[in-house]
Amino acid sequence: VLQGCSGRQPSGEKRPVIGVSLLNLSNELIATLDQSMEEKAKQMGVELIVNDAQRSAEKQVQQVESFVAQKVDAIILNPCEVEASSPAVEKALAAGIPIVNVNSETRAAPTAFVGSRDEEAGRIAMEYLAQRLNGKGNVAMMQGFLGQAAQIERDQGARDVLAKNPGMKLIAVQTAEWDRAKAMTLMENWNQSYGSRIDAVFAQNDEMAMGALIALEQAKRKDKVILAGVDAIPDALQAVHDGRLDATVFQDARGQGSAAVATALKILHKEPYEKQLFIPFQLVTKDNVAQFLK
Amino acid sequence: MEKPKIKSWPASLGLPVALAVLVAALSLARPNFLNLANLVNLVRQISINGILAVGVTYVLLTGGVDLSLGSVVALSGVAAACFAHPGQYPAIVPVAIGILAGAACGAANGLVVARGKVAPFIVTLGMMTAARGLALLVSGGRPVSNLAPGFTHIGSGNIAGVPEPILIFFFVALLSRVLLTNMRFGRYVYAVGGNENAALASGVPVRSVKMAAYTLCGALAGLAGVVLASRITTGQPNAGIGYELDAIAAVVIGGTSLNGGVGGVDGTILGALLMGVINNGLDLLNVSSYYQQVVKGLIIVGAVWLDRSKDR
Amino acid sequence: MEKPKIKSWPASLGLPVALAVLVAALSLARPNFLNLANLVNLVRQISINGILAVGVTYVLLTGGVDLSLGSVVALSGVAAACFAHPGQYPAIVPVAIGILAGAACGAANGLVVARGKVAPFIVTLGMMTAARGLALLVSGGRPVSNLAPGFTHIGSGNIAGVPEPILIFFFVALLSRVLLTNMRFGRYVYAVGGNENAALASGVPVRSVKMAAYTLCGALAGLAGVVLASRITTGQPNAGIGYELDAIAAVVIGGTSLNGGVGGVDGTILGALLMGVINNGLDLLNVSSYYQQVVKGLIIVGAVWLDRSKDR
Amino acid sequence: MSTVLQLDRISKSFGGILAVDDVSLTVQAGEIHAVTGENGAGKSTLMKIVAGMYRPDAGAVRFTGRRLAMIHQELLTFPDLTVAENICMGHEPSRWGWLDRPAMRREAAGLLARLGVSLNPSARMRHLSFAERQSVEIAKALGGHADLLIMDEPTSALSDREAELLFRIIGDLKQSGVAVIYISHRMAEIFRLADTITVLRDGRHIATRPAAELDEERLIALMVGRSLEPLGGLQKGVPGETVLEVSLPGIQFSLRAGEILGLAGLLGAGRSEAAAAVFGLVPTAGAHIRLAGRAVRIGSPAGALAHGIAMVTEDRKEYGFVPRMSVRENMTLSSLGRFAWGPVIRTRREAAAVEEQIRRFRVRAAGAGQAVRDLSGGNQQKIVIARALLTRPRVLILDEPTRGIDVGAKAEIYALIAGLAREGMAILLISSEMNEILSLSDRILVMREGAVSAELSPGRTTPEEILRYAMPN
Ligand SMILES: Nc1ncnc2c1ncn2[C@@H]1O[C@H](COP(=O)(O)OP(=O)(O)OP(=O)(O)O)[C@@H](O)[C@H]1O
Ligand SMILES: Nc1ncnc2c1ncn2[C@@H]1O[C@H](COP(=O)(O)OP(=O)(O)OP(=O)(O)O)[C@@H](O)[C@H]1O
Ligand SMILES: [Mg+2]
Ligand SMILES: [Mg+2]
Repeated sequence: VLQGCSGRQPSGEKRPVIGVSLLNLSNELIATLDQSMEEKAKQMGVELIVNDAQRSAEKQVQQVESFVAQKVDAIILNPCEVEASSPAVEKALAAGIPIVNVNSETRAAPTAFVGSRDEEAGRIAMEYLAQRLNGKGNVAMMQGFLGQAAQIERDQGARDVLAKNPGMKLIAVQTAEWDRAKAMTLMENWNQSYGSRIDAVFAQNDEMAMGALIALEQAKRKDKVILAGVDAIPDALQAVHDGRLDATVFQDARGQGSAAVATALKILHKEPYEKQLFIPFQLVTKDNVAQFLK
Repeated sequence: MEKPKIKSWPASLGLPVALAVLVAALSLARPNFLNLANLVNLVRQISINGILAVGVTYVLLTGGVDLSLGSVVALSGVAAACFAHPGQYPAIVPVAIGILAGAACGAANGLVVARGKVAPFIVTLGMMTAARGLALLVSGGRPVSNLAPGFTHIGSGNIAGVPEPILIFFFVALLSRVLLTNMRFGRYVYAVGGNENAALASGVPVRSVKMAAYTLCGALAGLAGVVLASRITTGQPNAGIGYELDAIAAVVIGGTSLNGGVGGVDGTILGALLMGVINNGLDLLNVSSYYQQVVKGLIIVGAVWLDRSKDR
Repeated sequence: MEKPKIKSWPASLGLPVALAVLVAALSLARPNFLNLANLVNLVRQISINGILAVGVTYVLLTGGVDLSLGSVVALSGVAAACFAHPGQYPAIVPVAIGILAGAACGAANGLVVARGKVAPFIVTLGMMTAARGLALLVSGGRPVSNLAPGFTHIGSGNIAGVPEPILIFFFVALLSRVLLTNMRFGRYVYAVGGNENAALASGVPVRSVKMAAYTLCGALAGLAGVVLASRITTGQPNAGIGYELDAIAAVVIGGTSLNGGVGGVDGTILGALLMGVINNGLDLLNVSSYYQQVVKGLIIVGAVWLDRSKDR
Repeated sequence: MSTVLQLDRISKSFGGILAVDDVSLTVQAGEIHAVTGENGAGKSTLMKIVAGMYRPDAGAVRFTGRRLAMIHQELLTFPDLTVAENICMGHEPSRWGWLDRPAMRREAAGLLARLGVSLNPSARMRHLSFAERQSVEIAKALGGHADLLIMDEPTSALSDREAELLFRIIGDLKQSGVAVIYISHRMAEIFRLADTITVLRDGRHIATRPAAELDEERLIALMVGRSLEPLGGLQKGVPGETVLEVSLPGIQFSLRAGEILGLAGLLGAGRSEAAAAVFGLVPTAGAHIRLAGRAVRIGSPAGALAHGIAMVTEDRKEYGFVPRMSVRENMTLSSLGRFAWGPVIRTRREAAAVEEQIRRFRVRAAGAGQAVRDLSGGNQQKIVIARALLTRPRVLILDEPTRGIDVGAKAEIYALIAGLAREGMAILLISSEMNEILSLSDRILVMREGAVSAELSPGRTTPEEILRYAMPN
């Protein structure tokens, strides 16, 4: 369990130590991110200290402070929040430790950034719905945990598209807190109050999309509603493949993870690196789902 | 004056009245609230919280508390799901495993509470963290999906037109009601919660009663985990967060005292119903999420306040 | 024979010993654990939980509970941040507003508990939901950022080399210790929690004492919210989730009974320290996140068990 | 003489039960006013109305003094605070809210010394025996400088020596103009202290007379509304073979079937502790117990009950009953096995047995469904005794069994105890009432400072001799 011992072993060449603070390891996407980083680190001979902030920006700041106190060589930060995680970045930079943000951004500029913009995910999903509805119809949106960066940005991206499509009406917006069971309950209640008036549903992540999907199927209304999620978790990909879910948006967590470790090492070895490496989101539908299913 | 200042709130008429008022208001605002479909919907939605709440009623009656419910739901859901892939075992196997996993967690809680005399708050808080960790370990942090239809049927199927989760909830509630009001064990539960020293001096096997209460509560949390996993067709390691507070709230709204010894399953059912009506109603009214939270908080406190002021 | 079966656990030697053992083990495993830098780090990390825990000590001593802490932290952080933009007001204004917002929530809790005689669990659960909704409403669901350096200095600055959050925590703890042990108000808090009827019969102003305890607790939650907002340089409407359980855990680990009347601030500080050492140590040891949760749960229960078995 | 308290047509009912019915009463400064009546007559309720803890349904309370203090029948203490903190609660010596601890300890020590009780003011209340806590409550009431002192059975657990000191203090208070309302079921005390006696029956005011106009017989007749058979000579059992042998550090005794062994001693002598050890309520090192010649290990009350040992504890509020449970549920709690078919309770059988006990003990309750916490103190005591008897024990330990029980019921309980002995039950009787010990016991053990100091025979001893062996030397 306790991986290795200290990074500063007397014998041999000293291995670089990278401190990693992750948003939340009980999130499937983050778990994938973690896995790819650990694989990459092993391959490159780097020691990783992985801390889980469990969605708390304060904890994340604490963890970076601990990394600074431990004098790690570099830090990879998977920020909880745009603003609230910024002090973590500033503290690392002030201590002269390079910091790479992965997956999402902070207000304070890190040494390098690897990831994507959640707004894009919201935009892609909503554009897909707009296209399927020919720009006309009633849409319901399931929000993530209110106030979290991913929720705010995916919300924004989706609303930008809606603003451009006056024929599309947002008739219901509620949070299901990223949770499948809550999404199912919410969809059941929407089925009751809106009945056949909902033409499309955008769930801000796939967990909620799966919940909504089950509720719609049980109400035998799935054929009348277009449903899209974000993240491309295996369940959702399978559902897209089976023709149950209409679309999801793929976020390349594996690519982000290994790129983050690689970038951090480049910085340490004073090699040239990209200050901002955007790994784009991709729309997944039945047409292209095969390439995402492993 | 022997009456303590914190009221005993026997299941009075206040809560049914508050519930009736709420239902009346909602059905005026939204005629489809009183649809049979929506009512079935509503009861199905509360069935998981209901099962948990009935379970934790035992623990609260003994004067304890169980904060580990939500995590136990996740752990047993994941454990069940691991054995519920198509073509593996008949559905009874994962169901039994889920319930057993929950019962094991509950028994561990009960052991430390009854033998170790550690405050139930701490014990079950520890279990809350530990069981969540175990759920993540067992599942590798990923949802366990691809479950056999025989298993997922539990959460989505009907028997004689009634959704199975509702039947399970009713069955659990009925059984618990009998256990608590007509059985020796029930008496002992009330005695332990009402005055532990007197129960001991009366020859009540206090430790075993506590063990049994926590184990039952855990087993029902396991059952709830199974129903949930089957309903959402996955074992989610991060399912059930905050469920313990919802369940305890339902019990306390229903008039069971956190100090133990007073209350029962009838109130718990009413409490769970009230919470379900609030959630369902606010969704139906499409109250904006932010206001929804404010309103929900106020209604819960208001309903209980009304209820309590009746018997003052 | 008058000795009841549930222990009163006075602040015994068990907890300091458990803490010492843990620290020794950690410093052997990781020499840099005992760095001055890491120790300062550790204490700064616990200061927010520490402030909350000291606050909720008052409430627990009266026999109540406060589940709204986390939401109040968010609400007061957001409220403070709204008045802390650069060039607006001197830093004292947002600080005062944050504390007042917290105190107002606490007073509302206290009012309903003391006057309405509703179970504190329900009242503060309602406030937990309502205050979270208010925080989202006030902030429009977005973090309130762009705060003046004068304000963010509180969370990140030092005075005489000591981080300000630590100083605030020590100040709060010291003041509360004096209030609870040397002042008449403190006696009354213990009296109300120890035997409410007896307190009433002895002429203790029970209602006012409860009001004061909840209001103080709320005000300290407001202060914690201010420190947090300043530390993370934003008012986060979804900050503080679960903080109430951590704070209550620290208090109960420290030997304060959930039934009221027993315990105090000394234990609370030890409890907060223990939790801080566990968190910091497990992170330093790089224990994988899933195991970390399991281990953390076990250590907390184990430490309390040890502590309690000392005085059996 | 000036009037301190005037009660004008007070009534109070609890959900249908009229506890106090149209009672008027006047108390003068410097008067000791005894209020008497059977269990459940409404004495405590009336006093709680005076103290402002209950609001009367009708009538008015006019209290013209400055401060009023009350010693409650069911003690109202703070178990986790110290003796000094308990005594000073509500009137702590302090300056601007800052406590003066040394002054608190001094005040407490002074008051306790006056009562002749040696207790450490810094001891936690939780660790004291019931009688010791009762003395602390008395000290607290005395410390408040009240001009009206209400004492609801203050001596129920005190032995004669402590009671005597209390009476002297009450005398002093009377001299300084304090009015005292005194409630007791001990006749001797009432006639020794009272200037005026008020009798309540079924919540109604029956009479108020100068004490000089009444004697014991007439008072009892007023209380019960009929004349009682004189207690007379109780017919006792014939001791059979030895049932119980107990060996504890400093204490050794045996008990035969049909025998009543009395355990006498002063406050804190360790009688209750010894009984609790036999019953398995406190794990005690060095306890050896033989039942009918066989060594047994008793680890818990459940174990003791399984061996046929039942006990009525001294502290009934803490160990005696579950307050919110009904009369029925409390009575059968120790013997549910007899009223159950497997795990299922046979409600009818249970109800029948309970009804029988209610009749036998003349429990004054709204019904078997009433919560025991709503009963009067004496009636609660009856429930506790009934609960022990329903287990049909071979050995019965009674620790202050008639605490708070009225004269009529007391006589009945004495007859009952004697009857149980005749049927062959072995009984260990702990009592602070000299009379009770002397008239019921076949043998008397006297305890002093945790050890047995003498074994006496009731026929050949005197209260003075018992006291001599009980006094610490
Ligand atoms: N809180 C209550 N709820 C219901 N009934 C009550 C309550 N308090 C007292 N009673 C009833 O009122 C009657 C009078 O009780 P009270 O305690 O005043 O009697 P008492 O004269 O003090 O008797 P004792 O000598 O046994 O102490 C009893 O029948 C009792 O059952
Ligand atoms: N749980 C306890 N912890 C510490 N001391 C105790 C405890 N219980 C009793 N004692 C002490 O033991 C001594 C014996 O008490 P016990 O109650 O047995 O006396 P007793 O002879 O029954 O007299 P009485 O009941 O009249 O006070 C007392 O001094 C008491 O303070
Ligand atoms: Mg009385
Ligand atoms: Mg005694």
